[in-house]
Amino acid sequence: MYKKYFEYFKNNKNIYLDSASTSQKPYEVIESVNEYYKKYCSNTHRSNFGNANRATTEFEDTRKTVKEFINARDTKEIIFTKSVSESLNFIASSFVKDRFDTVIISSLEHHSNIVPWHMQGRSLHNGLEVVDCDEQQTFDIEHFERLLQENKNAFVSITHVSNAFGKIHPIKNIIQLAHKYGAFVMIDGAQSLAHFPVDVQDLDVDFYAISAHKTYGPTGVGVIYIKKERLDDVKPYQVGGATIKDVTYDRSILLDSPFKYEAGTQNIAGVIGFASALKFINKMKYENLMTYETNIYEYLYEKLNEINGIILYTDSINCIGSLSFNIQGLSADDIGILLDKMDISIRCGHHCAQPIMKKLGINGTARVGVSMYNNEEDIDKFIKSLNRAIVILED
Amino acid sequence: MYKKYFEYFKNNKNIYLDSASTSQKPYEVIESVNEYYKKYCSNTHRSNFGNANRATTEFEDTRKTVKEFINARDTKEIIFTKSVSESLNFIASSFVKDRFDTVIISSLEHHSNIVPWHMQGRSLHNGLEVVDCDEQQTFDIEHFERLLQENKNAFVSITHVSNAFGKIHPIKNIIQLAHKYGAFVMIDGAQSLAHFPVDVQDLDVDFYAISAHKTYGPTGVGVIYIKKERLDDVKPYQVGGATIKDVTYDRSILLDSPFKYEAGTQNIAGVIGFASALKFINKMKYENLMTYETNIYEYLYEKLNEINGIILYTDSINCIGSLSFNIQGLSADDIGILLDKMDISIRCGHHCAQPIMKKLGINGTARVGVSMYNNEEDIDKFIKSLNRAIVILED
Amino acid sequence: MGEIEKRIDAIKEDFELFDDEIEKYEYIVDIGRSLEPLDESEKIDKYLIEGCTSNVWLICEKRDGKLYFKTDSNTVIVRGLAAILVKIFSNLSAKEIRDFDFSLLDKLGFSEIITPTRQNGLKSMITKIVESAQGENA
Amino acid sequence: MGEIEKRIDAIKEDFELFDDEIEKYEYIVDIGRSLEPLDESEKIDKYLIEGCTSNVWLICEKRDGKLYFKTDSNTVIVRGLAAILVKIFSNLSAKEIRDFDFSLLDKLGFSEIITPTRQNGLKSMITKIVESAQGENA
Ligand SMILES: Cc1ncc(COP(=O)(O)O)c(C=O)c1O
Ligand SMILES: Cc1ncc(COP(=O)(O)O)c(C=O)c1O
Repeated sequence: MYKKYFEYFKNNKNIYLDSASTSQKPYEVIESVNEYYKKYCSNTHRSNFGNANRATTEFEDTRKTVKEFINARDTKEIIFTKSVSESLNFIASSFVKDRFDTVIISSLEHHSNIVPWHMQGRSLHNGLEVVDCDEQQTFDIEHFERLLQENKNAFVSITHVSNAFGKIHPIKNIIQLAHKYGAFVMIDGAQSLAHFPVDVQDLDVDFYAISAHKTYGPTGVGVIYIKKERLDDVKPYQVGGATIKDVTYDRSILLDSPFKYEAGTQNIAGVIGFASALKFINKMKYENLMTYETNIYEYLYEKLNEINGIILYTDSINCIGSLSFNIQGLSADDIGILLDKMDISIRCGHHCAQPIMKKLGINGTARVGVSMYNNEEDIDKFIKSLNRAIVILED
Repeated sequence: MYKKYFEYFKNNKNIYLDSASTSQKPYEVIESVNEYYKKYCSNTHRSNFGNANRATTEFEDTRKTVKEFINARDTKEIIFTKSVSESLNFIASSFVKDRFDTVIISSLEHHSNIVPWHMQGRSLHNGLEVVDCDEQQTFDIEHFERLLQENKNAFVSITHVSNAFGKIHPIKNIIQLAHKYGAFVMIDGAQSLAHFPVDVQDLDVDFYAISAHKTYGPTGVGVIYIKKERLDDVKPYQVGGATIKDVTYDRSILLDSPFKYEAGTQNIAGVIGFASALKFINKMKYENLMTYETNIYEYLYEKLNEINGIILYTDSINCIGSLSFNIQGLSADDIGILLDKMDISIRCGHHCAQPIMKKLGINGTARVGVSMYNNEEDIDKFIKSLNRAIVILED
Repeated sequence: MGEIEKRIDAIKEDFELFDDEIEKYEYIVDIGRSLEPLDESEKIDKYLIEGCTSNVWLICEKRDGKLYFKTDSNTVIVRGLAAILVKIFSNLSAKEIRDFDFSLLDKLGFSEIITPTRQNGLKSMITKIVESAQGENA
Repeated sequence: MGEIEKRIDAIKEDFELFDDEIEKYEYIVDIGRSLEPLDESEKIDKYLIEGCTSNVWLICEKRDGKLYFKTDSNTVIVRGLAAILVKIFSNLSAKEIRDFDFSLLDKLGFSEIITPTRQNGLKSMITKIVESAQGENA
């Protein structure tokens, strides 16, 4: 039903079930990238001729589009980066470092929300605390509150949706609780916007990281939303061209946000393409997508659940997008290789989330990532192929 | 003659003379970006199915292409970033900071090679030294040597070609001299590869920053070449997904270069497109481009020189790409606005190089940036329009 | 239609008489030239709005409950455009300015005003006009 | 054509008998299954090559001036592919291995060997084979 909006499926017969890694791009996204390159390619924010003005306008219109999309109050709060990884590293180094004694993360974090803290010399119980989860990978909110009580000067950095398990964290509660104890909160939203709306004002979140390439947009574009009240305390991360009001050899006077955070030529084509991705979602309407995707996800869950020897790590409630599994006695890698030969694209491995894999005592999982363009037929073919792979791999 | 390789000129009648800001992209560059999005869009280095393998292979092939293009010894030495600004900020923060007492730059640096040093608390004669230049903006190599003698523990960071004036620095001599005094050297190559070949082994440079978008490639892609011998001392800059071999909550073990420096999903489409840009240059051949561009540059220089009241800031020798000028009594901004209305695209302003502008006692210049796709007809139209603008602006 | 929009439309009509962009800008150059310059003593930091390379000075005065603006610039086209803006927003109550939908300025079609470049002196000038009006109660 | 390339061609011919990719991999699974496992005492860190999730162990032994390799893996397909690699490179002099153009391995067409993913156990295994040969004089 939604496949027709994506040229990829015209050119491929494979069943793409790896959207949690990156999503396919609708026609209009690719088109707007092309239009920039073919019709008005120029640098932004510097030159003042016609096409450069157009490029600047389209670029800044994307900022407005993002602002409205996540209901920010001001375009100043929208800063473009190259990825969620950069967004998280940016805030870790320009805001959290040397300011907070403790960083609190969940058990389901992606390495991008773990390793930056290690690089600051933090380790478990030594500047870094991890909130427990139960056997369904559900966030232990009581443990979280205890951690907030025990760690007075804490920063909270938590993923909205687990990329490995699709588990949705109750971030509104998390943020409220954190604020009650005076802690600021960053949310890793890499896996959110492709599936459901985010309202940063309603959430009252301090920092929210967004990925374009996982949200039907181009590669090489991320966003970090920074709540207005935090802006003064966030140092510039990279500096140089177009971040500057006045430079002598003795000192630099920086521009205001967002410009002071966006050094050098940006990924202009990518940013402009991202606006088209968000407009595409608006056209499809989240309410439709959410109903549709929830049904597919439930369908997939049920079908997988019927398989002999299946190991699932969550229930299907409060999950979206990603579903991880293993088959008793088999290696996920082997399953992935055989599925690939049957034209089914899933991802097998630790999904950049080794700590939770270690806690579960496994090397990794096979992960199915479903998106709007997947349908029941995709799931049926996947299940059939999976069964065939199991037969081949079982003695 | 070369215009036909660029779709932009099929869609535009303007005379594009702003290639020092960003260059137009040849058909094949846009095509390879499209091909990735339309035919094998997937994440790299993670998933193992067919299209993901293809994306990874194309991505790593780009690394090989860059390696060969600049004659690096090892693909490990080629690290992708998002821009020259990021490349310079990366090395400033991951290698230079806390290691060197002094950073030596030239008088013609772009803000991207000034502001990062300010952010480290350096200012003129206080951790930062600036090499003089003469009235033709020629690098004062004797002053440079004195600075090296006076500053024992120095790092040298110098632009290869001035973006404001097109002046080519004698970087081979600079590097040799620096090494003689035990100093490492970073070269800002933003304005080089579009115009002439670079051989990092012949130069014996330690760090060399490259821009894709100024080299006929996509936006959002840069490279930092790091000489093998320096790799062990360069700390990771951003960390997270795919930089990691093993993560527990207590520590992370990083992969080897280049992966440990490339956190998160890269600008896959952009990187792949960059390979096509370099292959395009190979097809056109540098020797042809250099002859052709030198002629155009000379032609432009002569024609400008004939204009009454013209102020030029360099001779035409050892210059490439950019040419800056002013007209006595007129503002560069006004000239730029009027030229724009006559469909001539140049850039007016300080070109992110305020210190040299201040030294010259000006607010900015009008800058013409010529590239392979400009011809004498472009120059003639530009000169004609410039003359008309002057008439309008002069009382 | 409010007073400000009326003024904008009138200016727009004036400019529609020209067939091509260049003539339009010749006219703006003329406006810029004929604008009475600020006294050097008025060109002080307090009134300065820094653009990338063009500077604009803006002075706001209040008389009889109305706001009046005076401007100058170091470059003639910006001077002309600034003069046009000052004409549009002078001799109005602060409330009239506050209530105005500034996106209507785009009607004039001057890319120098419309484009959101990072350091656009004219855009900053408009911001200053808004702020002047917001600082007033009436 | 060198000995190694001959071996590669022979294996390639074997695999050309299969019409489809899946049968090929069924065969690789069989090879993986029939490979004699390493003794647990040999599965030590010294011989371990870490992939993303699949681990490979590789032991190099020298007898009568020739190199012999033994391998094992925790996943059966990687085990099969590793077994094929070991068959190709065992019972050769170090020089034969050193002189070999490793890009010829791509002829086999196994994407698991060809793709330059960041943590590819099989690719690392090949690197280890090269290093073993480089460590030898003969
Ligand atoms: C000499 C020089 N250095 C650095 C830069 C910054 O490059 P980017 O904007 O791609 O980060 C530029 C671009 O204008 C440049 O010309
Ligand atoms: C939850 C989560 N956080 C962070 C990231 C990193 O995003 P990127 O690779 O775009 O930097 C990902 C992507 O896999 C993710 O799923």
